[in-house]
Amino acid sequence: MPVREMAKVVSNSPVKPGYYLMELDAPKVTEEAKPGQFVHIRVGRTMDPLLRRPISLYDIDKEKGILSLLYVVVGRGTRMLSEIEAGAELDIMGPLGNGFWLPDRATRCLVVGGGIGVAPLLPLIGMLDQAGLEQKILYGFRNADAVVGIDVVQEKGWPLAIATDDGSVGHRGFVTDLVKQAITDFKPDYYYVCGPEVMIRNVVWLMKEANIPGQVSLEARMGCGVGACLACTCKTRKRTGGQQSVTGGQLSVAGHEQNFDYSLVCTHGPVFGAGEVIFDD
Amino acid sequence: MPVREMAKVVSNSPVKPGYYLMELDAPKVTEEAKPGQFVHIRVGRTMDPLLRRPISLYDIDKEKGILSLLYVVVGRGTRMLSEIEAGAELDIMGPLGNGFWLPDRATRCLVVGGGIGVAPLLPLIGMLDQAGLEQKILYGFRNADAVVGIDVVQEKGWPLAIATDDGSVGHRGFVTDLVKQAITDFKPDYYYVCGPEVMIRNVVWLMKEANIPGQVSLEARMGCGVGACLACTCKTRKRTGGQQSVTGGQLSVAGHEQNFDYSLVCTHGPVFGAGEVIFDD
Amino acid sequence: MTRPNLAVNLGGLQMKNPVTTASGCFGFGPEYAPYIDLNRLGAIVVKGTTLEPRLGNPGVRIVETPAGILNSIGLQNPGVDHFISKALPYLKEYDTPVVVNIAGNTLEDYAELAKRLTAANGVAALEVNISCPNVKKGGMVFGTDCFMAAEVIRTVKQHTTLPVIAKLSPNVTNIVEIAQGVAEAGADALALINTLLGMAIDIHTRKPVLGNTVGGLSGPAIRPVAVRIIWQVAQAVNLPILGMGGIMSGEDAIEFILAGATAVAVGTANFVNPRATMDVLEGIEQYMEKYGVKDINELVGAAWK
Amino acid sequence: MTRPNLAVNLGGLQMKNPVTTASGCFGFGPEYAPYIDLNRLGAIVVKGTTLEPRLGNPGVRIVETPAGILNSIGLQNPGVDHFISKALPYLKEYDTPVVVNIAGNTLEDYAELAKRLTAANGVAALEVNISCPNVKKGGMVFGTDCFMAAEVIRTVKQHTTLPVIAKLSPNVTNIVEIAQGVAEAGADALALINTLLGMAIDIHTRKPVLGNTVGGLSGPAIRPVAVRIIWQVAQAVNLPILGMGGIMSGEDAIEFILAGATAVAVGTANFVNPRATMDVLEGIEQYMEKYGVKDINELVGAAWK
Ligand SMILES: Cc1cc2nc3c(=O)[nH]c(=O)nc-3n(C[C@H](O)[C@H](O)[C@H](O)COP(=O)(O)OP(=O)(O)OC[C@H]3O[C@@H](n4cnc5c(N)ncnc54)[C@H](O)[C@@H]3O)c2cc1C
Ligand SMILES: Cc1cc2nc3c(=O)[nH]c(=O)nc-3n(C[C@H](O)[C@H](O)[C@H](O)COP(=O)(O)OP(=O)(O)OC[C@H]3O[C@@H](n4cnc5c(N)ncnc54)[C@H](O)[C@@H]3O)c2cc1C
Ligand SMILES: Cc1cc2nc3c(=O)[nH]c(=O)nc-3n(C[C@H](O)[C@H](O)[C@H](O)COP(=O)(O)O)c2cc1C
Ligand SMILES: Cc1cc2nc3c(=O)[nH]c(=O)nc-3n(C[C@H](O)[C@H](O)[C@H](O)COP(=O)(O)O)c2cc1C
Ligand code: FES
Ligand code: FES
Repeated sequence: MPVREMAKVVSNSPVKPGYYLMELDAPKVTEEAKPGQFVHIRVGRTMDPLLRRPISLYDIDKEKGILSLLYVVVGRGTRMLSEIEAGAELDIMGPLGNGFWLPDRATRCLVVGGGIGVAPLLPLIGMLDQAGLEQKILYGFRNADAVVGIDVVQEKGWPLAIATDDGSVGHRGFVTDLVKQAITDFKPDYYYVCGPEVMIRNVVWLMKEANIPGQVSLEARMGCGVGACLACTCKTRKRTGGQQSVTGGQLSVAGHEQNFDYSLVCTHGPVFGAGEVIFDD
Repeated sequence: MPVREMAKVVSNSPVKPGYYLMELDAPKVTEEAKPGQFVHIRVGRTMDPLLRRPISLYDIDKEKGILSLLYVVVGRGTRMLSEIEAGAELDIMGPLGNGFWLPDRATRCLVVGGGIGVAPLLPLIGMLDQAGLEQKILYGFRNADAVVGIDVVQEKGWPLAIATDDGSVGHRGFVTDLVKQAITDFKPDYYYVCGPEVMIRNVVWLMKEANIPGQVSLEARMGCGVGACLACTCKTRKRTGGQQSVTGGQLSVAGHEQNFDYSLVCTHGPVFGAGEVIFDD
Repeated sequence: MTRPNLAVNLGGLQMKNPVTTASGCFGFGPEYAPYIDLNRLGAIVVKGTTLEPRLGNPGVRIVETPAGILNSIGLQNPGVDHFISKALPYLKEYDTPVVVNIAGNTLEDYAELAKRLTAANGVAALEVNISCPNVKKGGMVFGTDCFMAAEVIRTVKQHTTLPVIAKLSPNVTNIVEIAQGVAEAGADALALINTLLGMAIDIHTRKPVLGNTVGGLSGPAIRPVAVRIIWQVAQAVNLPILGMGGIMSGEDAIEFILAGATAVAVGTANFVNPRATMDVLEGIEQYMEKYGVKDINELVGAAWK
Repeated sequence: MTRPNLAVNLGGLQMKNPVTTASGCFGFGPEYAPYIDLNRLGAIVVKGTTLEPRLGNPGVRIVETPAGILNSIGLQNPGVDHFISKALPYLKEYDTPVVVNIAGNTLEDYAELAKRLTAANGVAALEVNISCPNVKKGGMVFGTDCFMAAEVIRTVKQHTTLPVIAKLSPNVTNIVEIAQGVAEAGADALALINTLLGMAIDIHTRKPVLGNTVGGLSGPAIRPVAVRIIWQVAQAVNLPILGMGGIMSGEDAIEFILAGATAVAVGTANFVNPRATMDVLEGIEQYMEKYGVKDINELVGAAWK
């Protein structure tokens, strides 16, 4: 069950300009945390900014009860977060969302990330590794300055290839180039993807062409983070028959005439089966 | 001319629980600052809280360009102010208001303060001292825990008497008791008073009885601090004839039928001739 | 000392304390069960419910504004039958009355909703939403027209034995008039206020941020408007009021009660603080203790009484 | 590169840039002269002016609310004659058009104000306040009634040759209707929005905080409401709009312009930041530069055009 916890900020420092790594002493949230889940953070104490900010779990240290977050400053909420000093208390809710799940039958997983979207993939990679699955990791970034979240991957020697738009690191071009190649070379039978929506969409399209199932982790503007406000929707294929029970945290909408549902990124997701999501063009 | 300055916080620490002394490196504001003036402070950076907070000048070090403020935490604005750390930048406007002026002819001044209202009196006392005027200082506080702003006064050996409601320091009772006594003993021919409104009113009444002129420093809820919003009014006797010119910062209201004006605490004050102010009961 | 009385009667709805949830801000209840004990709420007001399931509005549905949020959810909900069969059984487990917020496109919709929910076992009251700014048909159109507002309430009253709370729109010139209209039509209580109509434009895309263009403004930003409306209506109309609009703390709730609210609903605050309802309740208790208030009802409208 | 064009024409009022001051938030000008160069403003709109001097409201006149303020100044001002003889000569020294905000109790008041200010040398336009929530007579009563609003504007137009800007109240059900009414009556431009009606209660004294009980809510809290109103009115009424309500930055101003405002006024922001008008102006310039906008007029209503 998710909780609200006053976490202690253990550290909060830039890993490169604009990108921060924050470590939180949050034993309660950590205890139940799974790869792909997120915390919902109150970055200030006054009425402005009002809403919490969702940030994925970048590392989950169950032994020490420490969570790590990797985030980029894009607006004033993340800026305020970056200004919080070690020793301060941070009001977080979590772990939220469903998280990644292991594939039923697959053995060779492609893990694709773009930009800050690589953050939730680190614990996933660890999970896949532990489950003994083969994996290949493909990350795309704008340029060398935007390359983040690869240290641990490299340390552990997990197989990683990088693409940057300008070629300043790794392959010059999009990560989808690497994906195409991996489909032939690596022959994955499953995949995971997280990153900018357009990248996710392209990867999903390529994998669908290749008939490979997988999971996508989405973002949406959030209010509550717990399924109560119905703000964080994404379009999903209409489920036939069964409804999620109310005690599961939310009701999905069935019985209407459209051929899609609005699912909630905060509780039905952020991770969805790749086949479930409908991407509008 | 008042300015807006990004002042550097030199220090900001409690002098006793709930009471803080803040030193600001603010050369521009300090340059023109006079006793009785105030600065208008932005305590946060977001839209909540929105308004600035007015705080009097407790010490003006023209040589070093350093201003000191003495303040008590009463709400969230002052709480936020108290949490600002040395080294931070603080957005201030000042010096604002008219400040105390020297009496025309008087030679023996009674200086009366109550609670945190003693803050603006310290630079006044210095000014009176320098002008070679006799003075007697009477401060009233709730109890020993609320006694502040006396260190410098004591250091300099200026004649100070204290009253506390519970007698934990000095005279047991109100500062007005000391005022009554001083009227007979010290025989002041002028006075200055700052503190809670009810105290000011009682002091003004006593002095009026004794036919002694003086000045009062008032508080009011402020918006702009510069005479633009007309929020910070107090009732004053209607001025006959001449109006303040518009370039003086504001227009007073004449020609109406009531026998009083609303004057602005921020620019006509905060210091008023005691005879000008009308206290409602 | 005997414990002070917190129980209030909101037009026939008995509440053990004056704190409830604002419709649409608390899901159907279970969403906040990990954070608070739902048994401690004075009542639970659930998300706006319609006859048929509704998908809600497309695109971005929420945007943060200074001390507030704009939402354009558009009444996404699984429909009344699903509510009765799936959500209600869960809620009945709690010792807390369930208030269902209902919205329709037509008078017939409201009539049918009232019928089905009255027949269902476990609904304590109906909150009639004639003020939703986020739907094209019905919604606010009913709420800004005095005659129509009264018609909706009259219709609902004809089809239910439950207490009927009329939830009004603040986006009107004269809310007192509308409150009087629904009072005459038989409303048992008033819910004030729904969201203010607002919008935000993304200066980079140069398009409205919300998928539905306009949305409802809620949160602390609107509190002064809510307090003013409750103050005005409470003095003019002899009906108990469920007050809401930016309540974040017990002190805010006391402000609403002093203005004339018999009970308060916590909405947007839940998103900020999942324990907001409990913090509000405890804050009310602390205030009563501090000032020796023995019965919360003494404070209702005390700022003008 | 040639400098982008910032000049706008607000219904006959020529402004060198779209940034002006909101009435009542900038005194008569000199108050902010220590902080900014008044010559750089597109126009100066001064405090609401009445025929006779007014004392304004008693008691507390301002209270801070979440991301906003409530004020109940009540049109304290020295009267139009004093304005003309004392304030206007000072303002004429600047290379910035002066707009006088006028308020009356009666149609005759408005007529007389228009006459005297038109005769006075140095007034560039009249902003007609039919929306002040802080006075008993006139004020908002005019602004919430479509017929009366139009009457006031018609009267002013009959007595002046200056551009007439009608300043409307947001506290109405249908602002488009009122905007259309004043447009037909001859208004040259619209000013949107005046403050929202709000109030605050002191929970310790259990009395309203403001001496006048209710007050006008301004500041960033109301920005979403202002943007929505401008968006609605701009599309329905063919008059240039002076937009205001919570503008704190150039980005906020751009939002208003995209919604349909030809010029913007900075109000409450001055209290927070005495250089707010200049920051807004510079922010607009930066935005234009970033996106290569050559003429600010291209952005007016660009979110819906
Ligand atoms: C499930 C989830 C996990 C995320 N994990 C990470 C992470 O690990 N690292 C990271 O750097 N970022 C992550 N994000 C994105 C992050 O939440 C936004 O960058 C952040 O909320 C922006 O806030 P701001 O105040 O700085 O920006 P502003 O643009 O000022 O924010 C304004 C509003 O928009 C919302 N918003 C803005 N951008 C986004 C976005 N991309 N997604 C959702 N809401 C947004 C904000 O929450 C806020 O309500 C995640 C988002 C989601 C939904
Ligand atoms: C000219 C002047 C000089 C002052 N000098 C000092 C000083 O030297 N030391 C000191 O401790 N205090 C001083 N004060 C009082 C100080 O400004 C208030 O205590 C402070 O603004 C309270 O802010 P808050 O957010 O903590 O309280 P809150 O009660 O949360 O404030 C809410 C609002 O009320 C206003 N407000 C609250 N109390 C007062 C008050 N007493 N006077 C005016 N506005 C108030 C605030 O500015 C704010 O807008 C002075 C006030 C004035 C007008
Ligand atoms: C996300 C969201 C959804 C809402 N849904 C509904 C609804 O379905 N029915 C309704 O009557 N009011 C709805 N409201 C309005 C709230 O119940 C409440 O009246 C309003 O938000 C003001 O209270 P607050 O400021 O505490 O949120 C909704 C508000 C929000 C923020
Ligand atoms: C202290 C104060 C005084 C005001 N006085 C007037 C006035 O005299 N005439 C008028 O038309 N509007 C007056 N207004 C309204 C403003 O001009 C403006 O419409 C409103 O505050 C919204 O803009 P803002 O949020 O930028 O302040 C006043 C507002 C404030 C805050
Ligand atoms: S954020 Fe509220 S439902 Fe997802
Ligand atoms: S605070 Fe604005 S006039 Fe004094």
